[in-house]
Amino acid sequence: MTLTVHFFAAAKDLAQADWATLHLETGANVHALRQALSAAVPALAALLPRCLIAVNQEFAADDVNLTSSDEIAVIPPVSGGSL
Amino acid sequence: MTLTVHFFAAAKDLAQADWATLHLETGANVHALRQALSAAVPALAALLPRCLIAVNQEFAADDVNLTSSDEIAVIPPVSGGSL
Amino acid sequence: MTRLTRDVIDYQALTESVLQCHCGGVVLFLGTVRDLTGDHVTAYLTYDAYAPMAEKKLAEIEAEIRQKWAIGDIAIVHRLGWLEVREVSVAIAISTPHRKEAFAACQYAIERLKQIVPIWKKDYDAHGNEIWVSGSSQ
Amino acid sequence: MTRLTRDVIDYQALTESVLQCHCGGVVLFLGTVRDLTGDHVTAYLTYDAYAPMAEKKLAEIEAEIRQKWAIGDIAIVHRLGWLEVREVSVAIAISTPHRKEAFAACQYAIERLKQIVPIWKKDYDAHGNEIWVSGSSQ
Repeated sequence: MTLTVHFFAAAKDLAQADWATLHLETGANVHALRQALSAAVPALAALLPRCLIAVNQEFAADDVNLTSSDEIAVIPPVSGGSL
Repeated sequence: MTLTVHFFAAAKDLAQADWATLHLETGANVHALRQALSAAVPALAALLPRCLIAVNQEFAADDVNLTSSDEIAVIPPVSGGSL
Repeated sequence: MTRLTRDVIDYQALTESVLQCHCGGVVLFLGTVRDLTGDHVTAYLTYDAYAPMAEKKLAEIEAEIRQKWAIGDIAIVHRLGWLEVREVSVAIAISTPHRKEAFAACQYAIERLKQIVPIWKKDYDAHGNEIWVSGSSQ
Repeated sequence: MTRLTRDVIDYQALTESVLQCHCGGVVLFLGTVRDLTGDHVTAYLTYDAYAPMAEKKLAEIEAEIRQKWAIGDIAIVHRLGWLEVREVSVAIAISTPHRKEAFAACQYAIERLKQIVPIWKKDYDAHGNEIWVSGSSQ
Protein backbone atom coordinates (compact mmCIF):
# COMPACT_ATOMS: atom_id res chain seq x y z
CA MET A 1 0.00 0.00 0.00
CA THR A 2 1.06 3.61 -0.52
CA LEU A 3 1.15 5.97 2.50
CA THR A 4 1.72 9.70 2.74
CA VAL A 5 3.67 10.78 5.84
CA HIS A 6 3.47 14.44 6.90
CA PHE A 7 6.42 16.26 8.47
CA PHE A 8 6.41 19.15 10.92
CA ALA A 9 8.93 21.46 12.55
CA ALA A 10 12.44 19.93 12.79
CA ALA A 11 11.33 16.89 10.76
CA LYS A 12 10.15 19.15 7.95
CA ASP A 13 13.43 21.10 7.95
CA LEU A 14 15.55 17.93 7.95
CA ALA A 15 13.51 16.23 5.23
CA GLN A 16 13.34 19.51 3.30
CA ALA A 17 9.79 18.48 2.46
CA ASP A 18 6.27 18.71 3.90
CA TRP A 19 5.61 15.03 3.25
CA ALA A 20 6.96 11.82 1.73
CA THR A 21 5.33 8.82 0.07
CA LEU A 22 6.21 5.33 1.28
CA HIS A 23 5.37 1.92 -0.09
CA LEU A 24 4.66 -0.68 2.61
CA GLU A 25 3.12 -4.11 2.70
CA THR A 26 -0.63 -4.06 3.30
CA GLY A 27 -1.34 -4.02 7.04
CA ALA A 28 2.21 -2.97 7.98
CA ASN A 29 2.50 -1.44 11.45
CA VAL A 30 4.07 1.75 12.81
CA HIS A 31 7.36 -0.02 13.52
CA ALA A 32 7.65 -0.97 9.85
CA LEU A 33 6.76 2.59 8.89
CA ARG A 34 9.59 3.96 11.02
CA GLN A 35 12.10 1.60 9.40
CA ALA A 36 10.92 2.42 5.90
CA LEU A 37 11.00 6.14 6.66
CA SER A 38 14.59 6.05 7.96
CA ALA A 39 15.65 4.25 4.82
CA ALA A 40 13.72 6.51 2.45
CA VAL A 41 14.70 9.81 4.14
CA PRO A 42 18.13 9.25 5.76
CA ALA A 43 18.17 12.88 7.01
CA LEU A 44 15.41 11.89 9.45
CA ALA A 45 17.14 8.80 10.85
CA ALA A 46 18.74 10.54 13.84
CA LEU A 47 15.63 12.50 14.84
CA LEU A 48 13.07 9.74 14.29
CA PRO A 49 13.71 7.81 17.54
CA ARG A 50 12.79 11.01 19.44
CA CYS A 51 9.58 11.51 17.45
CA LEU A 52 6.11 10.13 17.97
CA ILE A 53 4.03 8.89 15.06
CA ALA A 54 0.47 10.18 14.83
CA VAL A 55 -2.11 8.09 13.00
CA ASN A 56 -5.38 9.89 12.27
CA GLN A 57 -4.35 12.66 14.70
CA GLU A 58 -3.73 10.26 17.57
CA PHE A 59 -0.36 9.15 18.96
CA ALA A 60 0.24 5.57 17.86
CA ALA A 61 2.43 2.84 19.36
CA ASP A 62 4.74 0.71 17.19
CA ASP A 63 2.30 -2.20 17.01
CA VAL A 64 -0.57 -0.22 15.48
CA ASN A 65 -1.46 -1.52 12.02
CA LEU A 66 -1.87 0.94 9.18
CA THR A 67 -4.23 1.22 6.24
CA SER A 68 -3.82 3.23 3.08
CA SER A 69 -6.46 5.77 4.13
CA ASP A 70 -4.67 6.70 7.40
CA GLU A 71 -3.48 10.26 8.00
CA ILE A 72 0.09 9.81 9.23
CA ALA A 73 2.45 12.41 10.72
CA VAL A 74 5.88 12.56 12.32
CA ILE A 75 5.67 14.51 15.60
CA PRO A 76 9.02 15.83 16.89
CA PRO A 77 9.19 16.73 20.61
CA VAL A 78 6.57 19.42 21.10
CA SER A 79 7.39 22.85 22.53
CA GLY A 80 4.19 24.84 22.63
CA GLY A 81 3.05 27.06 25.44
CA SER A 82 6.09 29.25 26.07
CA LEU A 83 8.20 28.41 29.11
CA MET B 1 -4.26 57.28 79.99
CA THR B 2 -7.01 57.85 77.45
CA LEU B 3 -7.17 55.61 74.37
CA THR B 4 -9.31 55.78 71.27
CA VAL B 5 -10.33 52.38 69.89
CA HIS B 6 -11.53 52.18 66.28
CA PHE B 7 -14.24 49.75 65.16
CA PHE B 8 -14.76 48.14 61.77
CA ALA B 9 -17.33 45.92 60.09
CA ALA B 10 -19.36 43.82 62.54
CA ALA B 11 -17.74 45.56 65.51
CA LYS B 12 -18.82 48.94 64.15
CA ASP B 13 -22.39 47.73 63.62
CA LEU B 14 -22.61 46.19 67.10
CA ALA B 15 -21.11 49.22 68.84
CA GLN B 16 -23.17 51.54 66.65
CA ALA B 17 -20.10 53.75 66.58
CA ASP B 18 -16.86 54.20 64.65
CA TRP B 19 -14.81 54.42 67.82
CA ALA B 20 -14.91 54.56 71.62
CA THR B 21 -12.75 56.24 74.24
CA LEU B 22 -11.37 54.16 77.12
CA HIS B 23 -9.55 55.17 80.27
CA LEU B 24 -6.82 52.70 81.27
CA GLU B 25 -3.90 52.75 83.67
CA THR B 26 -0.69 54.00 82.09
CA GLY B 27 1.16 51.09 80.45
CA ALA B 28 -1.89 48.81 80.45
CA ASN B 29 -1.65 45.92 77.99
CA VAL B 30 -3.97 44.57 75.29
CA HIS B 31 -5.55 42.10 77.72
CA ALA B 32 -6.62 44.97 79.98
CA LEU B 33 -7.90 46.83 76.95
CA ARG B 34 -10.09 43.89 75.95
CA GLN B 35 -11.58 43.71 79.46
CA ALA B 36 -12.23 47.44 79.62
CA LEU B 37 -13.78 47.39 76.17
CA SER B 38 -16.20 44.57 77.01
CA ALA B 39 -17.31 46.50 80.09
CA ALA B 40 -17.62 49.84 78.31
CA VAL B 41 -19.37 48.48 75.20
CA PRO B 42 -21.32 45.37 76.29
CA ALA B 43 -22.67 44.91 72.75
CA LEU B 44 -19.11 43.92 71.72
CA ALA B 45 -18.56 41.36 74.48
CA ALA B 46 -19.67 38.34 72.46
CA LEU B 47 -17.72 39.26 69.32
CA LEU B 48 -14.54 40.44 70.99
CA PRO B 49 -13.00 37.01 71.71
CA ARG B 50 -13.13 36.35 67.95
CA CYS B 51 -11.45 39.67 67.12
CA LEU B 52 -7.81 40.60 66.90
CA ILE B 53 -6.55 43.88 68.29
CA ALA B 54 -4.35 45.99 66.03
CA VAL B 55 -1.90 48.43 67.59
CA ASN B 56 -0.35 50.91 65.17
CA GLN B 57 -1.68 48.81 62.26
CA GLU B 58 -0.02 45.61 63.50
CA PHE B 59 -1.75 42.64 65.12
CA ALA B 60 -0.92 42.67 68.84
CA ALA B 61 -0.89 39.86 71.41
CA ASP B 62 -2.50 40.27 74.83
CA ASP B 63 0.81 41.08 76.56
CA VAL B 64 1.65 44.10 74.40
CA ASN B 65 1.78 47.29 76.47
CA LEU B 66 -0.03 50.36 75.25
CA THR B 67 0.74 54.06 75.23
CA SER B 68 -1.65 56.95 74.80
CA SER B 69 -0.33 57.73 71.30
CA ASP B 70 -1.10 54.24 69.94
CA GLU B 71 -3.54 53.76 67.07
CA ILE B 72 -5.79 50.95 68.25
CA ALA B 73 -8.43 49.00 66.30
CA VAL B 74 -10.73 46.02 66.78
CA ILE B 75 -10.35 43.63 63.85
CA PRO B 76 -13.24 41.16 63.40
CA PRO B 77 -12.52 38.01 61.36
CA VAL B 78 -11.51 39.29 57.92
CA SER B 79 -13.29 38.26 54.73
CA GLY B 80 -11.59 40.02 51.85
CA GLY B 81 -10.74 38.49 48.53
CA SER B 82 -14.04 36.90 47.48
CA LEU B 83 -14.27 33.11 47.82
CA MET C 1 2.35 47.49 43.46
CA THR C 2 -0.53 47.03 45.86
CA ARG C 3 -3.56 49.21 46.45
CA LEU C 4 -7.22 49.56 47.33
CA THR C 5 -9.70 51.09 44.93
CA ARG C 6 -13.37 52.05 44.75
CA ASP C 7 -13.35 51.84 40.93
CA VAL C 8 -13.88 48.86 38.64
CA ILE C 9 -10.60 46.94 38.49
CA ASP C 10 -8.91 47.18 35.08
CA TYR C 11 -7.24 43.78 35.26
CA GLN C 12 -5.85 44.01 31.74
CA ALA C 13 -3.88 47.15 32.65
CA LEU C 14 -2.81 45.38 35.85
CA THR C 15 -1.60 42.37 33.87
CA GLU C 16 0.23 44.51 31.31
CA SER C 17 1.97 46.32 34.18
CA VAL C 18 3.69 43.10 35.32
CA LEU C 19 4.68 41.72 31.88
CA GLN C 20 8.45 41.63 31.49
CA CYS C 21 10.90 40.58 28.80
CA HIS C 22 12.75 38.31 31.26
CA CYS C 23 9.53 36.49 32.24
CA GLY C 24 7.95 33.49 30.53
CA GLY C 25 4.56 33.74 32.10
CA VAL C 26 1.96 35.56 34.13
CA VAL C 27 -0.67 34.14 36.45
CA LEU C 28 -3.66 36.38 37.14
CA PHE C 29 -6.19 35.56 39.85
CA LEU C 30 -9.54 37.33 39.86
CA GLY C 31 -11.94 36.97 42.77
CA THR C 32 -15.49 37.53 41.53
CA VAL C 33 -18.78 37.95 43.37
CA ARG C 34 -20.63 34.63 43.39
CA ASP C 35 -24.42 34.47 43.59
CA LEU C 36 -24.74 31.17 45.48
CA THR C 37 -23.12 29.94 48.70
CA GLY C 38 -24.85 26.73 49.64
CA ASP C 39 -28.52 27.71 49.72
CA HIS C 40 -27.81 31.38 50.30
CA VAL C 41 -28.41 33.75 47.38
CA THR C 42 -26.24 36.86 47.28
CA ALA C 43 -27.76 39.90 45.53
CA TYR C 44 -24.76 42.17 46.03
CA LEU C 45 -21.84 42.79 48.40
CA THR C 46 -20.08 45.68 49.99
CA TYR C 47 -16.43 45.61 50.99
CA ASP C 48 -15.12 47.76 53.81
CA ALA C 49 -11.54 48.08 55.02
CA TYR C 50 -9.33 49.49 57.73
CA ALA C 51 -7.64 51.19 54.81
CA PRO C 52 -4.20 52.25 56.08
CA MET C 53 -3.60 48.88 57.74
CA ALA C 54 -4.98 46.99 54.72
CA GLU C 55 -2.56 48.86 52.44
CA LYS C 56 0.29 48.09 54.82
CA LYS C 57 -0.60 44.38 54.91
CA LEU C 58 -0.92 44.19 51.12
CA ALA C 59 2.57 45.69 50.85
CA GLU C 60 3.81 43.10 53.35
CA ILE C 61 2.40 40.30 51.20
CA GLU C 62 4.24 41.71 48.18
CA ALA C 63 7.47 41.80 50.22
CA GLU C 64 6.96 38.22 51.46
CA ILE C 65 6.46 37.00 47.90
CA ARG C 66 9.51 38.81 46.57
CA GLN C 67 11.53 37.13 49.31
CA LYS C 68 10.12 33.63 48.74
CA TRP C 69 10.16 33.52 44.92
CA ALA C 70 12.26 35.02 42.13
CA ILE C 71 9.40 36.90 40.55
CA GLY C 72 9.44 39.53 37.84
CA ASP C 73 6.71 41.79 39.14
CA ILE C 74 3.52 41.65 41.18
CA ALA C 75 0.37 43.78 41.34
CA ILE C 76 -2.50 43.37 43.81
CA VAL C 77 -5.66 45.48 43.80
CA HIS C 78 -8.64 45.01 46.10
CA ARG C 79 -11.91 46.79 45.46
CA LEU C 80 -14.00 48.46 48.18
CA GLY C 81 -17.64 49.56 48.18
CA TRP C 82 -20.64 48.09 46.42
CA LEU C 83 -20.20 45.15 44.01
CA GLU C 84 -22.75 43.28 41.93
CA VAL C 85 -22.65 39.56 41.22
CA ARG C 86 -19.92 38.67 38.68
CA GLU C 87 -17.85 41.80 39.40
CA VAL C 88 -14.15 41.52 40.26
CA SER C 89 -13.38 42.13 43.95
CA VAL C 90 -9.66 41.38 43.87
CA ALA C 91 -7.02 40.96 41.17
CA ILE C 92 -3.52 39.56 41.67
CA ALA C 93 -1.07 39.41 38.76
CA ILE C 94 2.41 37.92 39.07
CA SER C 95 5.03 37.46 36.34
CA THR C 96 7.92 35.05 36.74
CA PRO C 97 10.72 33.66 34.56
CA HIS C 98 9.27 30.14 35.04
CA ARG C 99 5.57 29.35 35.26
CA LYS C 100 5.53 27.13 38.34
CA GLU C 101 6.61 30.00 40.55
CA ALA C 102 3.84 32.21 39.15
CA PHE C 103 1.15 29.70 40.16
CA ALA C 104 2.64 29.09 43.60
CA ALA C 105 3.19 32.78 44.35
CA CYS C 106 -0.27 33.84 43.15
CA GLN C 107 -2.01 31.18 45.22
CA TYR C 108 0.06 32.18 48.24
CA ALA C 109 -0.90 35.83 47.72
CA ILE C 110 -4.65 35.21 47.79
CA GLU C 111 -4.39 32.86 50.78
CA ARG C 112 -2.40 35.45 52.73
CA LEU C 113 -4.73 38.25 51.69
CA LYS C 114 -7.65 36.33 53.15
CA GLN C 115 -5.73 35.76 56.38
CA ILE C 116 -4.13 39.06 57.28
CA VAL C 117 -5.64 41.97 55.34
CA PRO C 118 -8.32 43.86 57.28
CA ILE C 119 -11.04 43.88 54.64
CA TRP C 120 -14.61 42.78 55.35
CA LYS C 121 -17.43 41.69 53.12
CA LYS C 122 -21.09 42.40 53.86
CA ASP C 123 -23.52 40.20 51.99
CA TYR C 124 -27.01 41.41 50.99
CA ASP C 125 -29.72 39.04 49.80
CA ALA C 126 -32.61 39.96 47.51
CA HIS C 127 -34.76 41.01 50.50
CA GLY C 128 -32.17 43.49 51.75
CA ASN C 129 -31.09 41.28 54.66
CA GLU C 130 -27.45 41.99 55.41
CA ILE C 131 -24.75 39.96 57.12
CA TRP C 132 -21.03 40.48 57.69
CA VAL C 133 -19.29 37.46 56.24
CA SER C 134 -17.12 36.14 59.00
CA GLY C 135 -13.81 34.53 58.14
CA SER C 136 -12.53 33.02 54.94
CA SER C 137 -14.60 30.41 53.21
CA GLN C 138 -12.40 27.56 52.00
CA MET D 1 -13.58 26.77 24.07
CA THR D 2 -10.19 25.98 22.59
CA ARG D 3 -8.57 27.30 19.44
CA LEU D 4 -5.46 28.32 17.56
CA THR D 5 -5.01 31.84 16.25
CA ARG D 6 -2.54 33.89 14.22
CA ASP D 7 -3.79 37.13 15.80
CA VAL D 8 -2.75 38.87 19.02
CA ILE D 9 -4.57 37.10 21.87
CA ASP D 10 -7.24 39.29 23.48
CA TYR D 11 -6.94 37.77 26.93
CA GLN D 12 -9.39 40.19 28.50
CA ALA D 13 -12.15 39.02 26.13
CA LEU D 14 -11.07 35.44 26.88
CA THR D 15 -11.31 36.05 30.62
CA GLU D 16 -14.70 37.77 30.33
CA SER D 17 -15.96 34.79 28.33
CA VAL D 18 -15.44 32.43 31.30
CA LEU D 19 -16.78 34.70 34.09
CA GLN D 20 -19.94 33.24 35.62
CA CYS D 21 -22.37 34.23 38.35
CA HIS D 22 -21.93 30.84 40.06
CA CYS D 23 -18.13 31.19 40.16
CA GLY D 24 -16.02 32.90 42.82
CA GLY D 25 -12.82 33.19 40.87
CA VAL D 26 -10.89 32.97 37.64
CA VAL D 27 -7.28 31.97 37.11
CA LEU D 28 -5.68 33.16 33.88
CA PHE D 29 -2.31 31.87 32.73
CA LEU D 30 -0.42 33.76 30.04
CA GLY D 31 2.70 32.31 28.46
CA THR D 32 4.89 35.16 27.20
CA VAL D 33 8.00 35.21 25.03
CA ARG D 34 11.06 35.49 27.24
CA ASP D 35 14.27 37.07 26.00
CA LEU D 36 16.77 35.05 28.05
CA THR D 37 17.15 31.27 28.50
CA GLY D 38 20.40 30.72 30.36
CA ASP D 39 22.94 32.56 28.18
CA HIS D 40 20.84 32.37 25.05
CA VAL D 41 19.18 35.58 23.86
CA THR D 42 15.92 35.17 21.95
CA ALA D 43 15.11 37.93 19.44
CA TYR D 44 11.79 36.48 18.34
CA LEU D 45 9.97 33.16 17.95
CA THR D 46 7.73 31.44 15.49
CA TYR D 47 5.16 28.83 16.46
CA ASP D 48 4.07 26.15 14.02
CA ALA D 49 1.44 23.45 14.54
CA TYR D 50 -0.06 20.32 13.09
CA ALA D 51 -3.24 22.33 13.28
CA PRO D 52 -6.10 19.79 13.09
CA MET D 53 -4.41 17.50 15.61
CA ALA D 54 -3.46 20.42 17.87
CA GLU D 55 -7.09 21.57 17.93
CA LYS D 56 -8.22 18.03 18.71
CA LYS D 57 -5.70 17.73 21.57
CA LEU D 58 -6.68 21.12 23.02
CA ALA D 59 -10.31 19.98 23.03
CA GLU D 60 -9.22 16.77 24.79
CA ILE D 61 -7.52 18.83 27.50
CA GLU D 62 -10.73 20.81 28.01
CA ALA D 63 -12.67 17.53 28.32
CA GLU D 64 -10.13 16.09 30.79
CA ILE D 65 -10.40 19.18 32.95
CA ARG D 66 -14.19 19.20 32.93
CA GLN D 67 -14.05 15.58 34.09
CA LYS D 68 -11.47 16.14 36.85
CA TRP D 69 -12.80 19.41 38.34
CA ALA D 70 -16.19 21.09 38.77
CA ILE D 71 -15.30 24.14 36.72
CA GLY D 72 -17.51 26.93 35.48
CA ASP D 73 -15.93 27.46 32.09
CA ILE D 74 -12.56 27.17 30.35
CA ALA D 75 -10.96 28.91 27.38
CA ILE D 76 -7.59 28.06 25.83
CA VAL D 77 -6.03 29.93 22.91
CA HIS D 78 -2.58 29.27 21.45
CA ARG D 79 -1.01 31.67 19.00
CA LEU D 80 0.86 30.61 15.85
CA GLY D 81 3.27 32.52 13.63
CA TRP D 82 5.79 35.21 14.51
CA LEU D 83 5.98 36.58 18.09
CA GLU D 84 8.20 39.25 19.57
CA VAL D 85 9.63 39.15 23.08
CA ARG D 86 6.95 39.91 25.72
CA GLU D 87 4.04 38.85 23.46
CA VAL D 88 1.49 36.31 24.68
CA SER D 89 1.86 32.88 23.07
CA VAL D 90 -0.83 31.05 25.04
CA ALA D 91 -3.71 32.07 27.30
CA ILE D 92 -5.71 29.73 29.53
CA ALA D 93 -8.64 31.07 31.58
CA ILE D 94 -10.65 28.89 33.97
CA SER D 95 -13.49 29.94 36.26
CA THR D 96 -14.57 27.80 39.22
CA PRO D 97 -16.92 28.14 42.19
CA HIS D 98 -13.92 27.81 44.55
CA ARG D 99 -10.49 29.23 43.86
CA LYS D 100 -8.32 26.19 44.63
CA GLU D 101 -9.79 24.26 41.73
CA ALA D 102 -9.07 27.16 39.37
CA PHE D 103 -5.36 27.14 40.23
CA ALA D 104 -5.08 23.35 40.02
CA ALA D 105 -7.01 23.08 36.76
CA CYS D 106 -5.12 25.94 35.08
CA GLN D 107 -1.74 24.51 36.03
CA TYR D 108 -2.84 21.09 34.78
CA ALA D 109 -3.96 22.64 31.48
CA ILE D 110 -0.61 24.25 30.69
CA GLU D 111 1.34 21.13 31.72
CA ARG D 112 -0.81 18.94 29.47
CA LEU D 113 -0.61 21.43 26.62
CA LYS D 114 3.18 21.23 26.73
CA GLN D 115 3.03 17.42 26.72
CA ILE D 116 0.50 16.46 24.10
CA VAL D 117 -0.35 19.34 21.76
CA PRO D 118 1.64 19.26 18.48
CA ILE D 119 2.90 22.83 18.47
CA TRP D 120 6.53 23.73 17.94
CA LYS D 121 8.55 26.79 18.71
CA LYS D 122 11.45 28.01 16.56
CA ASP D 123 13.81 30.39 18.29
CA TYR D 124 15.72 33.12 16.41
CA ASP D 125 18.60 35.00 17.95
CA ALA D 126 19.71 38.53 16.99
CA HIS D 127 22.00 37.13 14.26
CA GLY D 128 19.18 35.26 12.57
CA ASN D 129 20.34 31.85 13.79
CA GLU D 130 17.32 29.61 14.15
CA ILE D 131 16.69 26.50 16.21
CA TRP D 132 13.64 24.33 16.85
CA VAL D 133 13.16 24.23 20.58
CA SER D 134 12.99 20.60 21.50
CA GLY D 135 10.75 19.50 24.35
CA SER D 136 9.33 21.40 27.26
CA SER D 137 11.63 23.52 29.38
CA GLN D 138 10.87 23.09 33.07
